[in-house]
Amino acid sequence: MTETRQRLMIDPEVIGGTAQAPRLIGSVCARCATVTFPRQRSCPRCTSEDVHPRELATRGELWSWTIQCFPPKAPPYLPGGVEEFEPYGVGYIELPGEVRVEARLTESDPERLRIGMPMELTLVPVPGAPDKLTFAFEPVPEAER
Amino acid sequence: MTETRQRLMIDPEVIGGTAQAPRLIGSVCARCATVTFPRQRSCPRCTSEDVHPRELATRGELWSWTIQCFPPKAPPYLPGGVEEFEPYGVGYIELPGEVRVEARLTESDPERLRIGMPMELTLVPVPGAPDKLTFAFEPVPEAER
Amino acid sequence: MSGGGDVAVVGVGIHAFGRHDGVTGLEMGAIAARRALADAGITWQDIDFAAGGSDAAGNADTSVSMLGLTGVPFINVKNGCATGGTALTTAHAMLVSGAAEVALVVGFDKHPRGAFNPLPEEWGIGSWYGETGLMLTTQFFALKIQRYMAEYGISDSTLAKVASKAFANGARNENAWRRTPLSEAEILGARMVNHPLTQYMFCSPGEGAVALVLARGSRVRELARVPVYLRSVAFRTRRFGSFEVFSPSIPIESAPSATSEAAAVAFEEAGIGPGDVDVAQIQDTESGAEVMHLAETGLCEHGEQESLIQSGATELGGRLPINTDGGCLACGEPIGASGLRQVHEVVLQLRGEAGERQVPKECRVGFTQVYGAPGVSACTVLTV
Amino acid sequence: MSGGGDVAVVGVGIHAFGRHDGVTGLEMGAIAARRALADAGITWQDIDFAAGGSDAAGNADTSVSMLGLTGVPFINVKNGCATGGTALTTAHAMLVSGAAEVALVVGFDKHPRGAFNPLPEEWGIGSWYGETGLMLTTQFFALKIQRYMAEYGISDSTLAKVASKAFANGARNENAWRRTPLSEAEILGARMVNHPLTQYMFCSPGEGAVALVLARGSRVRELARVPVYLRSVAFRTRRFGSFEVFSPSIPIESAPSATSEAAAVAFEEAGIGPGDVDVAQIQDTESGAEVMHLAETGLCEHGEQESLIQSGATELGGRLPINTDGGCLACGEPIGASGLRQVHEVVLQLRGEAGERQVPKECRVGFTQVYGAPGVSACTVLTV
Ligand SMILES: [Zn+2]
Ligand SMILES: [Zn+2]
Repeated sequence: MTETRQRLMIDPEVIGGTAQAPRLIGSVCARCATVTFPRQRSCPRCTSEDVHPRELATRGELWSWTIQCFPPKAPPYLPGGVEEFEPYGVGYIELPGEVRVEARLTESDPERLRIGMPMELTLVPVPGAPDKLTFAFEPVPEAER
Repeated sequence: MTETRQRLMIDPEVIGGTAQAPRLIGSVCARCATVTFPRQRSCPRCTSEDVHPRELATRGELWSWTIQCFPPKAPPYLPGGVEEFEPYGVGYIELPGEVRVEARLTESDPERLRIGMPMELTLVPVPGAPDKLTFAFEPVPEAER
Repeated sequence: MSGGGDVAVVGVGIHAFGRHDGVTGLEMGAIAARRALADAGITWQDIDFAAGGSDAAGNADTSVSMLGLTGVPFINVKNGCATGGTALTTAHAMLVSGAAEVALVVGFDKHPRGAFNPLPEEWGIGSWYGETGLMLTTQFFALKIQRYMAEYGISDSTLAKVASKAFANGARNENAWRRTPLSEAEILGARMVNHPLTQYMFCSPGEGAVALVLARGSRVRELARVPVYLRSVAFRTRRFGSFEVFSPSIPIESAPSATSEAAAVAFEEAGIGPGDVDVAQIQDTESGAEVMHLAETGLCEHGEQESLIQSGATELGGRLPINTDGGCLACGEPIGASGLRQVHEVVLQLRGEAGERQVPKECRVGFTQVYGAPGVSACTVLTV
Repeated sequence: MSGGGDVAVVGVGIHAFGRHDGVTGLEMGAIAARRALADAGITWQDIDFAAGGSDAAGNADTSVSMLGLTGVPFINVKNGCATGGTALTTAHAMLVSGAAEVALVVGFDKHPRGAFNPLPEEWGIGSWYGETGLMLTTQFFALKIQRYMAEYGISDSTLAKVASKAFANGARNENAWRRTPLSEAEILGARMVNHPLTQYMFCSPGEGAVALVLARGSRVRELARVPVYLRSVAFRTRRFGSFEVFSPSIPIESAPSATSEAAAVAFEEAGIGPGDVDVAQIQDTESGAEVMHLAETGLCEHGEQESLIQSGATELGGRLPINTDGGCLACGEPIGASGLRQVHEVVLQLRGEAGERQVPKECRVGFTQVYGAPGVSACTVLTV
């Protein structure tokens, strides 16, 4: 992670913490306790405007996944220049008691992904803008589970 | 007009005839005799589809006019490159018994335009695409009125 | 439209017009919606139908993610400058049909500086039209008023007076964009845009949002402090022979404009005549539009505008106050919001809550007219 | 919706789906409109209200310049894939409210190859979402069906069978785009797009147009050979907790989908249950959508799809024929036209005029469901 220190987060409203210990910034409703991501100005459940920023949990379980097998269009995607497109994993990660967050996955082999597996927040370079970092989830190594 | 011979009309569906004797192509309704410009597939007055192309009259009277004092945006306007924008006249010309046609005017001095003056069809280069010709109306010289 | 007398505006909300960096059009719409709900004393959960639109600032129904995901049916409409009018028409029909009891309409927009870049293809015209330099709304307005002035004896001074009145009214409206009064001489001496119209005679693309809460039947009396009844809402598209924007040709045979027809229907359905109108907001995309729409709506005769405007009758203290909030000229034109801004202003005037710009005489009947390309006009009659 | 039983489809018209170079979307819309008018035996002058929309092919009301400038009120709606449904809802309300007696709805679109390029800002999401590679509808569909398959035991074979049925039906439909039958093995073996969905399990952006003429009361019997009554039309936006497209997060607490709610309301208002449905068209943007919508609409239980589809019950000759015209998979998806195509097909089936693809059993009750981003669903119940 050392080389990422000088890089900018793709959106500091969305990713907080540090490059070593990033945190996703959601919000929590003071009225009904609903957690959203990214941060909202009002609660999508109860419409209260009494919502506050909250750093979300960094570990969760894979709730669903797919592999993005073709390059998305640009815009809105930042194209990876002329180098060849690499398929990447995408999934929803259920952060227990909080919310299910959509994210890129560091794993792109369908054989190595299964619903329910433990996942952890990390940072990866933004495709096509390698001076910036975006968030992703990676499988928690067997040893750490 | 000699130099215009090799130029293309901006839209051959709209301008017919020759570079020396251009004609605007409208349509006429076989049912209600309504004339439209440009050519329509159906009659906007009676909705009949029995409409046929028609070369419109080349002379008429100025029904209204204005001066376009600022450069239109591109697109849809074809920009004139880096050279300075020249204000141009725009008007509706009433072709007697046919229709009022909107067109650029070759005259752009407001002092020399008045409602009711006789006008005649001509061709002018398309601004920003001087290899193409579009239609315009010019005041009929006093002598020819 | 049967049952129309049963529907009332029970809440209004506005987000100031102008330029608002850092706030999206959708956010302005949501803010206006919350204010309208608060004005009616209800919450978003109480709304059982919504309609809204913007021309260039996103899909109105997306605002449910800010207002709350209640499952409410939400129709997006898109009719150019008449978008607010068609949103209102849709909500009115849903209420009268019995499909809804309390509805919200919202209109908003956020145009970049100098926006409005219509493409011929989107309007069913060949690309030659734009390439030749004919695809400009300002040209259309100039060509239309130039002919009208010649036919009906309208002076340049009258065009300027329309604009100076707008800026005078805007100066009294905290939600207006242009709040600096300008004299007739300043307006006439300004940069010419399209003869005979100078810079200050045109409105500019802008930003803003307006929302209204409508209710029917018994809900009206439950919700409104001062119910303002929507006695009619009518809109019409152009007929063959009307002179509308983006017309490569116009027929020699002329026809009533979409505005003439929509206004006539609105008055007829309301059972109220143009002579009964105490205050009106009419489309003033430029000075000439206000002049022509005055007669097209039936509020005066063709040609009468010259004496009417020169006499001051359309000013705040006059017999027939027009565009009391400054209209498009002072508020700017966020396309999706304009038509609803008119209704918002009439509601304030009829409630007697227009503050510094309250019309001094008693107001019981209000009228609005919004016109949009390519020839769509929507009119309402409102009463207390 | 009160009085809904009084409104009927009295004319239908379609412009073939597929690729049509040299014909604009607006022209296709006008062609479909003329065919619907001819089917009803009336002309454009008889229409007193119109509603329509396209996502990317221009403003529907512009078609008046082709159909005729009659002054008709014409509302443009824009609700993504549900545009046809909201056009129908608007027209239905205008008829029931008494504001119109004969209405036309039209939907059309013309998307370039590989279109659909939504921008995060238009959906109220930050640009990071698109830049990171998450702003793709195909991803959403894959993520949704992947989870659903795990929860309810749906097999890859069932996804493939949905697609092979679509192409088999499309082969019998002269207005479909993809008319070549494909086997289950060919579909499963095709290029993977987003696991578990292969190339042939997705519909493609396309071109096409559909128009319907609706009438109410005595005009129904005057105009229709075989009136097909629009017993209800209902649409709903998403609730908090429903899993919809372009969601950076979804709550753990789940909620019924917009489709579940719209379908329940449509059945309730019609006084007809899902078990009474003889033929249905449901949104099949991809194979998984048809599977999930079958249960969300109430046409079967969650998990029952596996046996239902494997048994052939949803094929033309089955107990519950689904997407008899080939659906989006075989017809392609011109966004503005899709919802009305479904109604067009149900009308043909209920009239017994579906030709080669006529359902062999007696059909008296039809159902349609269209779903569009960001979570709008519109359903209708139709009967003869
Ligand atoms: Zn809450
Ligand atoms: Zn005709």
